[in-house]
Amino acid sequence: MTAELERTIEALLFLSAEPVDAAALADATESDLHEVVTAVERLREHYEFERRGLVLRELAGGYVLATHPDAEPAARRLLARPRTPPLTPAQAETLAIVAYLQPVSRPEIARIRGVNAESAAATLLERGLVEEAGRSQFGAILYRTTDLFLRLFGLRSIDELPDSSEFDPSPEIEAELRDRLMRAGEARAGTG
Amino acid sequence: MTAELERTIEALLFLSAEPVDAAALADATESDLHEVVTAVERLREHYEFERRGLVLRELAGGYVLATHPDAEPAARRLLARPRTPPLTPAQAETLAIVAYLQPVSRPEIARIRGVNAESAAATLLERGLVEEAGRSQFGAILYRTTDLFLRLFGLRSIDELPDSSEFDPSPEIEAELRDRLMRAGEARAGTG
Amino acid sequence: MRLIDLELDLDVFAGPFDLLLTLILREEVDLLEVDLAEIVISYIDHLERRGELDLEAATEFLVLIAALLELKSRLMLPGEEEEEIDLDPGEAAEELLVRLLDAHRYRAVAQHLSRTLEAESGHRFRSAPLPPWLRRASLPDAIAVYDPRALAAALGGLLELPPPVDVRHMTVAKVSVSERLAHLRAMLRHGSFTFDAAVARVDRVTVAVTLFALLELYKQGELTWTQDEPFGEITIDAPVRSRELSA
Repeated sequence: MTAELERTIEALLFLSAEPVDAAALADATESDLHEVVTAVERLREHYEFERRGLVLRELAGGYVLATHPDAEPAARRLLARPRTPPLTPAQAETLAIVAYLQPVSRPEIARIRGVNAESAAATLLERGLVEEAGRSQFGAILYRTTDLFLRLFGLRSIDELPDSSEFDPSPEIEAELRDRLMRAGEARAGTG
Repeated sequence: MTAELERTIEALLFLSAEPVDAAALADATESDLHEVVTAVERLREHYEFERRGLVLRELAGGYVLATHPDAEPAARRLLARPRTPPLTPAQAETLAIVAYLQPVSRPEIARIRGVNAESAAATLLERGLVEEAGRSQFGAILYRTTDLFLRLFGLRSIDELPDSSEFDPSPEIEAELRDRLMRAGEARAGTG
Repeated sequence: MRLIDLELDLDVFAGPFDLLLTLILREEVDLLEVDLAEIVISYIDHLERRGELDLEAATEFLVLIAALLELKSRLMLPGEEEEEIDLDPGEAAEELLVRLLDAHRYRAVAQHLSRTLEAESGHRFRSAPLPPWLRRASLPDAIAVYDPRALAAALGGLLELPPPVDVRHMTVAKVSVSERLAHLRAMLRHGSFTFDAAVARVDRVTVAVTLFALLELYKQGELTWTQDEPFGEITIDAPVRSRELSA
């Protein structure tokens, strides 16, 4: 027998397309916040310990139900399409720049990538992974990531992204690049 | 511990908005039909005996998950935003035509308005302000207003609608309301 | 392919791309003198000859050439000359290095994000619309929020007849094809004549209708016409046969 609050929350999460936060669940169920948090935790454990087909996840600032990855091959056969098409390298780079520098303008993105970001940015907008966030002081449209981005990348908030310094090029690469720019040429200067 | 097939089916039904039949589930899970039927039955019993927040229903088209009716009040509090935003001019016109001429067919509404009424009619149907009322002799769907319409307009019955002559721009033209609306609509469309 | 393999043969420089970069940074070659488009073309030729695309090197090339373009355009901007803004070689090199490091960093982030998305894509979310009972106001709770007069007003608008279309500004046709047919036949009886003579001192509508009449008579074989050049004079004659007969 499932406790009343737990089953109501299960129903609410089933109906909601978007993640629902604990406060909204407390309002809807007319319960205290801590009761809600306890019930959510029991629901999460129920799915996990009973090995149900669903999992309860905390994403994009709220709770949301999703299918267990074990069901993915069957889901692919039933729904005949991959849920999220992979990103092209250009889209992934553009998204990376937006995720870490947001809000960031298209010219800034282009400057970092060395190429125009029009088409990648348009696709990311269309897929709902980024959205417009006002204008820069020079009038360029600024971009930021969306809640859908957080959901699809399994993040509770943007703070959960790894620190960007983790992706700094290694000192060897940096030294090599510096070398390429200055010393390699210098050694051969005058021969050109 | 939930059996593999049962949890996969749970995940598939969770993802499908429409009922899924046993054959489709068997294809997707690469199982025999009778295994699927057994697993579905166990899933249904699980929801029922454990008093979960979900129920498994068998409809004409197949199996579908839904929420337990007990969760309805909480779901309304969480998700039912007031579905009574101001009516757009197109919606007001369409609703006026249905209210005064009911039952009235969609082609008639389009003729009077001079433009297609698809989208406005669909919104009014979804909001429960109008409903279908059989078919005309030519096979077109007929519409009438609902009890919810009366409630939202503060009317005890349809007879309490304001007399259309109050807003009649040219009362001297004597003809039945339907004929006059048709003629005015055709004149606007340039076909009269 | 490494960028160092890109051999350039430009007006101001011949040698590897890396060397040109260094020379620019050391101000031994004036960036303003370098045709960057030529470098891009050399690069594309180079790629074509190799028949393969090394994405790593291509990205690096794009970042460098974009940075050079920006530096060059900054040098070319009018007005900044007076301020004697010279490209400090050290700073420029630092800027290029920062660009390259950024490009590397965000490519690494991009790979991380792609892997994360791949790992997460096993989880699917429900995307069904709300059931109908949640999409409308519930009957017991419904209160009057709309004014019935809005419906009557909408109906009044629909009852309104559009004003009749005013056609007074349009020229009423004063000429008929049959009248112009008679006119042309009458002129033809007096022998050959020009179209200009047939439409002397008439308005444009009459000119147009006369032309229709002319085409009609031609089709019936009642006349022939000649025009030596476009917009030239049109001469109208009786058909050859009837002229021979009358001759």
